[in-house]
Amino acid sequence: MITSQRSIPEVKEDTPGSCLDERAAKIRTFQELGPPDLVSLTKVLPGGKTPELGTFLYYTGLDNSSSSAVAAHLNQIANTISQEPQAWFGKYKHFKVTKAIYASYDAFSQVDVVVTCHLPGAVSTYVIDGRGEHVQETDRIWLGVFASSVMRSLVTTDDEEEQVNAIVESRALDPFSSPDLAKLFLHAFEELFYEGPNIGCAPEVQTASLVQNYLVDALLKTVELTGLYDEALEILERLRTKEESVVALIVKVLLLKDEEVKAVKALYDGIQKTPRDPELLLIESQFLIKKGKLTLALKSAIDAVNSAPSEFNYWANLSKVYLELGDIEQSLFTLNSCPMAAFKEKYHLKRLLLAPADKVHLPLPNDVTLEDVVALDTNMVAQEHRSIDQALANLPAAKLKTTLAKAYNILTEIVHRTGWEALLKYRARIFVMEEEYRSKSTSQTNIAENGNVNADDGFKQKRLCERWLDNLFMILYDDLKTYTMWQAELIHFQAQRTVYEKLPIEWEYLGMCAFRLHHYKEASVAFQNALETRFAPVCTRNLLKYYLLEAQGLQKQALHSGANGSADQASVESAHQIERKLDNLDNLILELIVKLTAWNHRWYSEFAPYLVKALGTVVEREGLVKVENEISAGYAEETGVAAMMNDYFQFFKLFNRPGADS
Amino acid sequence: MITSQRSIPEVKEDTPGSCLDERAAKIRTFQELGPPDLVSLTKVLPGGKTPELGTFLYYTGLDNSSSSAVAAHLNQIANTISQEPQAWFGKYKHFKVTKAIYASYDAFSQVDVVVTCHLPGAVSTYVIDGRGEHVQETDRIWLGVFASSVMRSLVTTDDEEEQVNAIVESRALDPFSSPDLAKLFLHAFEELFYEGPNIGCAPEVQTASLVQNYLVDALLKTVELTGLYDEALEILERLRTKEESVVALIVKVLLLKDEEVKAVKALYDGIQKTPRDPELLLIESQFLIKKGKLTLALKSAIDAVNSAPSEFNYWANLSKVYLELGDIEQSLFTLNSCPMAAFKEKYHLKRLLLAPADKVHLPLPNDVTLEDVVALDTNMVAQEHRSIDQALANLPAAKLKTTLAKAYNILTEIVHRTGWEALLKYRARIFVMEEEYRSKSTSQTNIAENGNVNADDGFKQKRLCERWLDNLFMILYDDLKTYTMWQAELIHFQAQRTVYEKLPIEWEYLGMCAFRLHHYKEASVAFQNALETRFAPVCTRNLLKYYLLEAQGLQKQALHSGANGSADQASVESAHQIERKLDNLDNLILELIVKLTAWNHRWYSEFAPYLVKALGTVVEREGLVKVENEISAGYAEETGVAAMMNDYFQFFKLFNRPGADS
Amino acid sequence: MVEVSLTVGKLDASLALLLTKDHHLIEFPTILLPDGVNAGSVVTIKCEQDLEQEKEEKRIFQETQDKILELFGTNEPKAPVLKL
Amino acid sequence: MVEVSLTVGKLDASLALLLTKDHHLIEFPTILLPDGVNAGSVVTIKCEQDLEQEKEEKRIFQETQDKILELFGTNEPKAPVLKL
Repeated sequence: MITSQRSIPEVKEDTPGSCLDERAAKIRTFQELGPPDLVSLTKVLPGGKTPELGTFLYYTGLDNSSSSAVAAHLNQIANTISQEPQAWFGKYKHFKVTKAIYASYDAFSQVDVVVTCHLPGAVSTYVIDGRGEHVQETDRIWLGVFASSVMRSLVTTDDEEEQVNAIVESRALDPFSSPDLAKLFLHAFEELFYEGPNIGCAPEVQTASLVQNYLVDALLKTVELTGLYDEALEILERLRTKEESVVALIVKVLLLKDEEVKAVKALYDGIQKTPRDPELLLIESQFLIKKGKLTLALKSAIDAVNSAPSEFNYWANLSKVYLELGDIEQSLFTLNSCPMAAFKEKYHLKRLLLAPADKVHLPLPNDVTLEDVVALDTNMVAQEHRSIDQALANLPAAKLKTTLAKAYNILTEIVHRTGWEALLKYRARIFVMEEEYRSKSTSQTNIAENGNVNADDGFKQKRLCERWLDNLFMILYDDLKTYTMWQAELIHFQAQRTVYEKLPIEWEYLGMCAFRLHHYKEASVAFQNALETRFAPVCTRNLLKYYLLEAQGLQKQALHSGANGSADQASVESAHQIERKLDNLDNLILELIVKLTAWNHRWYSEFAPYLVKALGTVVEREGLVKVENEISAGYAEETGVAAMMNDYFQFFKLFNRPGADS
Repeated sequence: MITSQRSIPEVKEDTPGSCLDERAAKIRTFQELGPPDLVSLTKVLPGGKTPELGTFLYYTGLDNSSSSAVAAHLNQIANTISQEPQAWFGKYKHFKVTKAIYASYDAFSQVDVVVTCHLPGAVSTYVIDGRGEHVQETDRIWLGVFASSVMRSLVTTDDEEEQVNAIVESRALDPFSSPDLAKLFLHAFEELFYEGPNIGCAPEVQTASLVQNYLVDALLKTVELTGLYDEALEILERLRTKEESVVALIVKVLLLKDEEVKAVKALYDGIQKTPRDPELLLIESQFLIKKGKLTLALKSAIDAVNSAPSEFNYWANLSKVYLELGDIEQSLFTLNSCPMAAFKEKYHLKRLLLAPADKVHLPLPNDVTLEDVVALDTNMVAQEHRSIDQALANLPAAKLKTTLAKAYNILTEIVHRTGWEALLKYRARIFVMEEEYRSKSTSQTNIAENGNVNADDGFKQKRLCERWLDNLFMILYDDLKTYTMWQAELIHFQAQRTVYEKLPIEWEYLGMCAFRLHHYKEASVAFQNALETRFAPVCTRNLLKYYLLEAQGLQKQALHSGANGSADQASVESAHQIERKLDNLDNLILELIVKLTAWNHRWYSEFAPYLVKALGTVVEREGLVKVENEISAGYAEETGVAAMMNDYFQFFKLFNRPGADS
Repeated sequence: MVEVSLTVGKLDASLALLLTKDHHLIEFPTILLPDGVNAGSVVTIKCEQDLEQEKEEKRIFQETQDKILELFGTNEPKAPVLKL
Repeated sequence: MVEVSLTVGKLDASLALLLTKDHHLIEFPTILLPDGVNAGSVVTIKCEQDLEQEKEEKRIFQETQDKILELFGTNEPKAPVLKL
């Protein structure tokens, strides 16, 4: 979208430019990828009576590949504000922006790159380190700050968590506004490859390695979004000549590219060279699960765990394979063995400076007017929230993070297959609970230390249930209770032919609860119920997830019936049916993507990888032309939706993605 | 001392009596022994114009063995305040106390016992539990609340920590104002024995047991203070018939009673019955160390560790034995194996309610006027504090607690014998540091997981130095640097014949640093230097510790030369010399005790077990009559010192302690 | 081969604490202790590299990898006729 | 006697992580592993109760206790003349 005054949030400063001093003072405390980029503006009211005004805002995805690229954007912002009176805390003010400064953190060299634009006037750049000292500006630093910026943009804009609005005074732009920028990032990856482990890694990874870190995560996401498979593979093959473990990344890219045979060959080759590379064994295991070769998948899963027994991911995978095999006991045992990363947090963007409510300027963009999305009143939502049962609002499972969330997901898959009663029996049979353990051991202390007692065998065979897993059982109980009561009430109301009414926020919590318990259909009903009353971002996002899963399933079915080869009447019929269903789903998906994009746009965010991916699947199935037509037909021009969606369509065209390749 | 208006601190309430509501609301959050006792007063100004005024203060050691005992004290307080105008925030007010309420926590039943006195009027009692509900008053609860109160008094008034003034709005009375009360506590011990482990234990004990908990700690302290050995032994023998582990307590009491032969027999007997009782083995080991039988002590120490390998105390003792044996490597190894209680805190008295500075009435008692003690200006001390080198004021070793403090003490003993350079060499030889470990293991990951590398043997023999021990090495370095620089400066000044001047607070920190490093003589010089300028409680307390150690040493020497049996001129001479030295020391000790007692008295505290014990050693050596005479001769009557010390003298007489037994 | 004598210090639900003569503390799964062992017992642990088993496992490992390659790493879907 | 086969999962400064066939994870002091063992090696651990050693240790224990009693638990200080 075109940058307008209404797409620029700002925070007023007490002292103009103090945000930069505060930022500089904190450089040494920056962790992992550091804070989002900062733009500081100095505004004056012509006439010269009033003093200068300082404001700032944050950025992700701004093209900072060179000082001129940065200067261009700063100029654009300055012009946008200067060109007409700005609605400013209830009045219109005709500001002139006299200075715009941009600061961005290079996590590799641990320095800030600062670009200053005087308006009118010169552009200057300096680099500052954690001790506040100026450092020589180098190509390496420019590459590092560019890569850091792309990583911040890609690593944090995930669909897994409630990230939108985390920092409202912030703009999120598309970091790959041209293929050259995506290719530049691939180049940066190659150059900075050996420094990747220093920047940090996902919290479930205990020790960052050359193939497990945020730089690698950003590379894979880039490749997935842009489809620059061959460019990436060329670089990875070069790196592999020096570092064999890179083969894991090659395999991952080949799988993204859907080159299964090549991927399996590379996997084989890599494992021949490094039989105990746990990452290769994990990929192999996951591939085999997908192919339904569970016994083989188990072998690889065990080998992965045996090769890196202190990493969470390999244990979690082993637990899943056992579950797929129907071996609940071993699944629980191995789940219990998962090493937890109790204290690590996922990297996320943090506010660097205070933003008191009365100093924040949050304009409402008016170029996209999707009624129900824009009308969502956060005060009303907050009030709704306060009015409901707090037990529902505070289900502990919703707050689980990182390894605990992943372990919980496995546990819910287990209970989904066994049911609660059976799960409790399994638990009692194989685990000693912490309590039991303690009471047993205290009561035995005196006797046992006399050497008179032999631990009875039943007790001995059991394992101690880790405290966190014990806790997950309790959390699971809360979720199940909520879900079961809801379903029971529903049946009761249906029997009585009464309408089962809930507030949207209640449907949201019930839906999330059902989603966690893998009752996707029921979850989707709850989300739809909520959305009938008002827009709700969480419901929309999760309903989108559900539709995407459904579409995936249908596509598999279609492939199957197509691959069947037989063209008899029944299968043609069914193929036709599937196609109709998919068409219908794609329309629903498109509608949700439009709403979420409009919501993000309202909060100054123009880039969300998960929406690009979701839209990509529709474009691939339906073709870009058809999708474009549907959007223009479905939304009147004055809503601005077509213009808004055009940014994404451009992305597909620029990168020649399937469905857009003409 | 007689209770006077000036010995009662008070805190004004906004709403009279609200302190009791707040306390009741918090009962369920009370931990271990709970908060100190609370007394709430309602005061009115006759004339009836002004509204009622509510105040409160805390207590320890108040006789709460019955509601009438409590009522007697409440009456006394009320009368003291009512009988003459009270100096009250700058004015004199002739209050009448119309109501006095006392609340005390029974940690055994987890209830509060509340006694209300209307003045004039009736006394009533109720018992309230954590849910705010009234509970039937029983003998068991009265016994429990009495025992809890005695325990709070004994467990917290230790000489190890800066306890005085922790809660200034608090009075500390002698819990054993009559032998009957001490005997009642022994009775309570027997009745409540099996509940001891529920009340908590010292933080260095991982699992509370029947012989390791605060109730047992309080029993042993009671016996040590009162000399009620035989009464305690009778009870313990009865308990032993049901619970063999009690023999450890019997041995401890016998050793307190100086019945070594009986103690060793009981020890032997107990170990025959329970060869793996770690507590018995520890006592045995410590006894053998004292007797210089180090090889035997090592055997018992190892057996103790092997019997309870997850308890700190046994490992710490083993480390000490190795040190005594000169085996530094094993001493460090076993120190490194000590399980740390990182999160447990020692029980201490906590404020239950806010006490804003402008609502606190802290009168200055004027019945004891020891000039320099009373004159100590806390503002001046605070200013002194701010003016000095903050590195000295914040030496991290001073802040170590519980197991870390104890481990540090062993480490300082080690360095005291080896010196820093040699210690570093030992460390490098036997430990892999965390850093080294990590860098080794990351660099090896890829190779090792290929299975190509064999860990080199040197590396393999070493053990990983625990992070906390690594940290203690750094803390030790800070202490040693401080100490060494001080001593070097001192020599430099002496060479230049200049006076080495420091502020009292600096001497205090230097003294504490030297004390931690076992340079007692140097520490004592620093403390004396500080005390030449002004009174300083910490210096006085630690100087007292030093003198007591000195006296102990001299007494041992005297015993030795006496036991020699030969009456030749030289040894008579030396015995005479020792006696003169001891006499001199006793005078110094007495002087310090007087000062500390006066300081405590100024802060409304009339009971400190460590002062009773210290004074007891002097009384035993010199006889009570002589000590009493020295006090009356040394301090003019109008100072009130004789009256103040008389409380302690009465204690010795009441309990017929050695030196007071006529 | 390494052979070491250990004292059982503590014996709990799933873990035993064993101590060597020179005070190495080893957490050991109770399940791997022989029956009849109590706190205070002395056990001997012999640890030996099993080269035979290593070879066998390597063989199975290689076999599995080959099978996976055969199943999914050949360009043509495996046609049964080719097997003759 | 218990005999179990374990795979060496990870081998660090002082600790090795060993895994049983049924995924018991055992922290084992590296020092107790035979030379030449690496990550990926298979080892056999045999665990046996040593009743002989237990008896011997009990004997020494008893002897020590008796000696301590003799030294400090008799009323009369031990006079050497009595030893004849």
